[in-house]
Amino acid sequence: MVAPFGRRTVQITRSDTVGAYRVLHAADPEGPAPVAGQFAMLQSVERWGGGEDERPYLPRAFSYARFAGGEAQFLLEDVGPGTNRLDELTVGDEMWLLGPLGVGFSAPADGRRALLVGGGVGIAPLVIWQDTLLEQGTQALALLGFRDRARAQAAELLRDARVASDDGSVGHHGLVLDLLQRELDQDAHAVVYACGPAAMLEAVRAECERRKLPAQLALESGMACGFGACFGCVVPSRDGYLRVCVDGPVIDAARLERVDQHAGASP
Amino acid sequence: MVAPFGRRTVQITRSDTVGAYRVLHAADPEGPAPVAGQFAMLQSVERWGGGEDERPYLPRAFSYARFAGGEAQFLLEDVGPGTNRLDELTVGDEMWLLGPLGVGFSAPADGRRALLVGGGVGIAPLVIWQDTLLEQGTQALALLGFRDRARAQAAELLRDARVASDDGSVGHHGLVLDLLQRELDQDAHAVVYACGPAAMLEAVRAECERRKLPAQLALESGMACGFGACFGCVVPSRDGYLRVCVDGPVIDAARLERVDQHAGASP
Amino acid sequence: MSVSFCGLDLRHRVINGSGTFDAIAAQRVFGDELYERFPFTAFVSKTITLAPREGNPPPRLWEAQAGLINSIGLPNKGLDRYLSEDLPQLAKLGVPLFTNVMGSTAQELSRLVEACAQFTQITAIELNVSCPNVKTGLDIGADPAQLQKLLSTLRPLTSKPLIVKLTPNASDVPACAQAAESAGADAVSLINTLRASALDPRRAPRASARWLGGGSGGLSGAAIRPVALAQVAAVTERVEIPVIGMGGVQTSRHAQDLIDVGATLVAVGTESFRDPTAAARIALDLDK
Amino acid sequence: MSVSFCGLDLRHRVINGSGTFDAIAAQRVFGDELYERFPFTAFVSKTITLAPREGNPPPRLWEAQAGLINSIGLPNKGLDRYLSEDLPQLAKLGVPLFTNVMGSTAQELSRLVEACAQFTQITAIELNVSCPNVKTGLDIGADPAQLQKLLSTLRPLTSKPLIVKLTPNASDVPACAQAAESAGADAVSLINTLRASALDPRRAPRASARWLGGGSGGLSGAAIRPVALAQVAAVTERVEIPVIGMGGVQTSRHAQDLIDVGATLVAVGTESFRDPTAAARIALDLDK
Ligand SMILES: Cc1cc2nc3c(=O)[nH]c(=O)nc-3n(C[C@H](O)[C@H](O)[C@H](O)COP(=O)(O)OP(=O)(O)OC[C@H]3O[C@@H](n4cnc5c(N)ncnc54)[C@H](O)[C@@H]3O)c2cc1C
Ligand SMILES: Cc1cc2nc3c(=O)[nH]c(=O)nc-3n(C[C@H](O)[C@H](O)[C@H](O)COP(=O)(O)OP(=O)(O)OC[C@H]3O[C@@H](n4cnc5c(N)ncnc54)[C@H](O)[C@@H]3O)c2cc1C
Ligand SMILES: Cc1cc2nc3c(=O)[nH]c(=O)nc-3n(C[C@H](O)[C@H](O)[C@H](O)COP(=O)(O)O)c2cc1C
Ligand SMILES: Cc1cc2nc3c(=O)[nH]c(=O)nc-3n(C[C@H](O)[C@H](O)[C@H](O)COP(=O)(O)O)c2cc1C
Ligand code: FES
Ligand code: FES
Repeated sequence: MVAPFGRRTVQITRSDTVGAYRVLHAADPEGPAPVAGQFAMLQSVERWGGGEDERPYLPRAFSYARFAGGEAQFLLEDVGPGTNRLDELTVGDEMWLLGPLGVGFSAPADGRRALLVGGGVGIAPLVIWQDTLLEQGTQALALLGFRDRARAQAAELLRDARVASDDGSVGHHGLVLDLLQRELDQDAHAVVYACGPAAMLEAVRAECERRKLPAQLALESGMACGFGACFGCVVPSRDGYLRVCVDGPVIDAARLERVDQHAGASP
Repeated sequence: MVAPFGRRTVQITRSDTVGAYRVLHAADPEGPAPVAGQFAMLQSVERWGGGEDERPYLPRAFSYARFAGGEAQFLLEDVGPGTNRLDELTVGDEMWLLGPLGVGFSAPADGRRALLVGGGVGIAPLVIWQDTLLEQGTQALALLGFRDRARAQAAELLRDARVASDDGSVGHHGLVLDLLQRELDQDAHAVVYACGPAAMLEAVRAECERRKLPAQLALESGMACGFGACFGCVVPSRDGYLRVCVDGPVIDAARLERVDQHAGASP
Repeated sequence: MSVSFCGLDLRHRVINGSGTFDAIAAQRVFGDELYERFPFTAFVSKTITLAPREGNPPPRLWEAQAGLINSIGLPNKGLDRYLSEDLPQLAKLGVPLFTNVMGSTAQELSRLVEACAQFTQITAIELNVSCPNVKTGLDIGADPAQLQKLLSTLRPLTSKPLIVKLTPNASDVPACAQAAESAGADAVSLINTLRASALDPRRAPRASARWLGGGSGGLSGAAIRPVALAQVAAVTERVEIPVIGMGGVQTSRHAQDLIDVGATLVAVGTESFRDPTAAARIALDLDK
Repeated sequence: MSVSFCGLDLRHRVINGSGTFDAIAAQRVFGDELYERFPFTAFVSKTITLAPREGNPPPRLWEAQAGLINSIGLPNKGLDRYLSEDLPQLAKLGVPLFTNVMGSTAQELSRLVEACAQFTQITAIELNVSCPNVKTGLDIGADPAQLQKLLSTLRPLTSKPLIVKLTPNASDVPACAQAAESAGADAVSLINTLRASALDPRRAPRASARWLGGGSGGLSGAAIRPVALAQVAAVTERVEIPVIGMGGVQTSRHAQDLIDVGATLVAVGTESFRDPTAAARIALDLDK
């Protein structure tokens, strides 16, 4: 999906707390609908900066978690000055949005089912991806891992998700990788889609490599521009550095030797 | 009056619109009462910076306009990012305050009456000075000049003020200097206290020099620190540069050859 | 209001800073709207080197207070693939192309200049001399005498305008500009990024792990604007050739400041990351 | 946690940057509470010159994005009155005193150092070499060879610790630090302000009236912090003598960054303007 050239002003229409996260709704009537896995660069129109250390200065990248009726939804976790500022926006406040950007997910071929593996706030692109797949009549089972109960509440954004938690407070006590292995042991005819912390992505990548299964990983990386201008967001791949913003964020796992420690969501 | 060492947190208890200006009240129970003419360095605790150009970065100087019952009052005009931010503070918001700082006014000697000449937001220190003088039983006639009616509304902060306005919308159509001359023509046994734009201060200085009358001018100057640390706030005087923050802001007119163009309030 | 620069007639005064806009990637992202609303009056390429370069390992970015530190490391396809793959695409932009080149020896630079001289699509050549000299570790452009010698070698190799992008990490930037002028440079551009560092925020206590994959980086954006204004003003006082001013330009006011101290063109870098059409906004506001 | 610096035992690591705290004026403003809660573990004087200096005409200040440009111009009473009037008062602070001196020739500096050497109240001498050389216009400290020569002249004149405050406006700051070390400096301090300018916001359109009375000024504060970290890190890699790091320090995190790259002491400058007790806050937080 091609993006309009230039950031546009969008207005917050809703802001919901979902456990430890926030779901921000923004009216974007002119915005082209994104492909699942694409992202937008966001910044508030007012007071972007001025917190401790005067940051944020640059816009921040967020996956589309949903897009319907000219309204975009973003799932975010307050981890620093940028997400903190977006977190406090209320209805009527304005953001600048540049997007949709990057390469999204592509659907499973040859009747395979989709396994959606998410960790933490990295579940965001899986929400819209599950919507899309189910609409297309493709099976799309979500396996989600969280640190704790407050974060795990976001599992409600997906349908019939199986949950693992680090502290055992919800679902499986352990890693989401355990859930994935269990699933694959039963039926390996699947494509894996994953988004989450770097360590999780690397575990998923290694598991799929071992089982010779196709996997698409939605990576993250510190970004300055989001449209290929700065060459700042690179991750190493088998064919050299890739720009996550234009060559990704969704990258075929086969292109990576391993997932770079800087290439995942905050855990 | 000596200031406590260190900026302290004060809470906004009231914020009133007075014509084109704002009167900000802040609870400062520990703050020593200022001498009229002293000032404080103010900055909001939250979001000091982050506007266009990320300014303000440094605190800003404001004259005490009143101080009573552990509550300080400041009169301010929104002329830039710092005053803009203070202008939007509401009840319960917090400021950092350093003060009271600088040298204030001293009372007329030998039974002279006081003529308080103010221009624009420069009337601020004259408010508390008139209070003080009247309490002491000294006559203190206020002659105030403003650009327009909206600004002239602030004359209500003083008792029985005579007003001049640039646009003729209130009071005398012309300069406050005309009012001063008229007063001095009738009774020249006075001390003049003035605060306002540089051009007004210079006219007052020249007039008093011509008439050999004592005058005390409350100067302004761009300040970084307010306590003598940066040497940034200097104005030329007959004995070299003076630091407005520690040698002033109130300076005996006789010490100045002329009022520097940078040494007054915004007109 | 058209502007004359090195014999070119430009529609306005705003170009991009080298390495801060990839027109080819942007066309993939924004489609043909990029051409229709191309924000720059001339397009400056990323720095091109003889051999391809991978660039520095990540992380490459660090957000500073009102600024950005980058340690990109000049990744590029190398001269040959730039000329064969990129140049034909860049020619479609419909604005003059300035090709920015860097070499660590006079020989390398000579080959780069000679090659660029052959291509009519290239309007001007910008020399990035903010490259460390292998022997001294200093930027090759930091010593006026060396710079003059280098330029004397390169000048005869092309009749295209030669723009020297000065390094700001020098004791005497105006002297470097004068050296470039005296050896035949047609213009100078400044400022490049200021040497800067950051530490890993998640490092162990009392450890000093550098954050940037390249060890250190360069500071750009709002934070460096007052330094840029001072260096541009100092340079325009000392040279007659046109000056391209840049460093932290975010609004037409900032651009006007550079113009008022004598810059002919203004380049926008980091601000394009915050607002991809910033240069167009600035050019429009400048005309008002 | 006490810290050893040039043979001194200091209570913590935070001092002031020269010219950013006037302890005598502060005592008038804050009374004896200043002594009771003195925030710095050693006090550095403003730069003192042989003859009194008025400083630059106003305006002297300009607020930049996350920074301050000053064009103060080193006003001071001159050596004699500093020694006779100020020193006795500064001695009451109860912390070691570092006297910062500047001269534009070796002779001037020699006289300053010799004079300071006589006073037991002065613990150490800091040389401000960010002063333009009358001949070249460059800072006298920007050329390693010149700096080494200068230090060789000054070193024999005193047994007190000599701290060289390096200029950041140099092509090769680490080489300057090494030159100072090799000629017997006991420590180096950095960074001083970066050369910067601003224009009068109320100037006529298309005019270039400089805002600062001194023509141009120096940038300090948050904006320069990443540059300071890079320069301090580069210098500590190349010298063995202790380093005083400064530039944009506002929190203990910023101070810790400088310490982690090798600084022994940290100086706070501009942040004291925003918060006069900032240094105490930072020292306390560092200990946590
Ligand atoms: C394609 C993509 C999609 C994304 N989708 C989402 C999403 O849907 N939801 C979501 O919540 N997040 C998402 N992210 C992550 C999000 O962009 C980051 O969490 C956000 O940028 C953090 O900004 P911040 O200012 O809040 O935190 P920052 O302060 O920027 O901190 C974030 C991380 O950067 C490091 N850091 C700290 N200081 C600095 C500094 N000065 N400079 C650089 N790095 C620093 C920290 O260690 C921390 O790990 C996505 C990222 C990408 C690239
Ligand atoms: C002792 C004293 C007492 C004062 N009392 C009062 C008072 O009671 N009430 C009141 O309203 N004001 C008072 N002032 C003035 C007040 O401090 C200034 O209006 C305030 O600092 C303006 O800050 P700002 O950020 O709103 O505006 P700024 O943007 O700082 O603009 C203020 C002025 O500075 C110039 N300027 C613009 N940009 C810059 C820049 N980047 N750097 C530096 N200067 C710039 C402008 O031309 C403008 O004239 C007093 C000042 C002093 C020194
Ligand atoms: C991410 C990034 C990459 C850059 N790459 C180059 C480059 O390849 N060649 C070059 O000469 N300058 C390069 N620069 C410097 C810019 O062209 C410009 O001189 C500098 O960023 C200052 O302008 P700004 O503050 O507007 O960004 C780069 C700057 C950034 C931020
Ligand atoms: C207003 C002001 C005055 C200064 N005066 C001096 C001085 O007299 N001598 C000196 O060596 N450095 C002087 N400096 C530089 C500081 O000591 C310090 O090196 C610089 O400001 C960087 O630190 P900071 O960012 O914490 O302010 C001055 C800085 C400022 C802001
Ligand atoms: S974020 Fe700038 S190139 Fe990817
Ligand atoms: S404001 Fe700093 S000395 Fe007066």
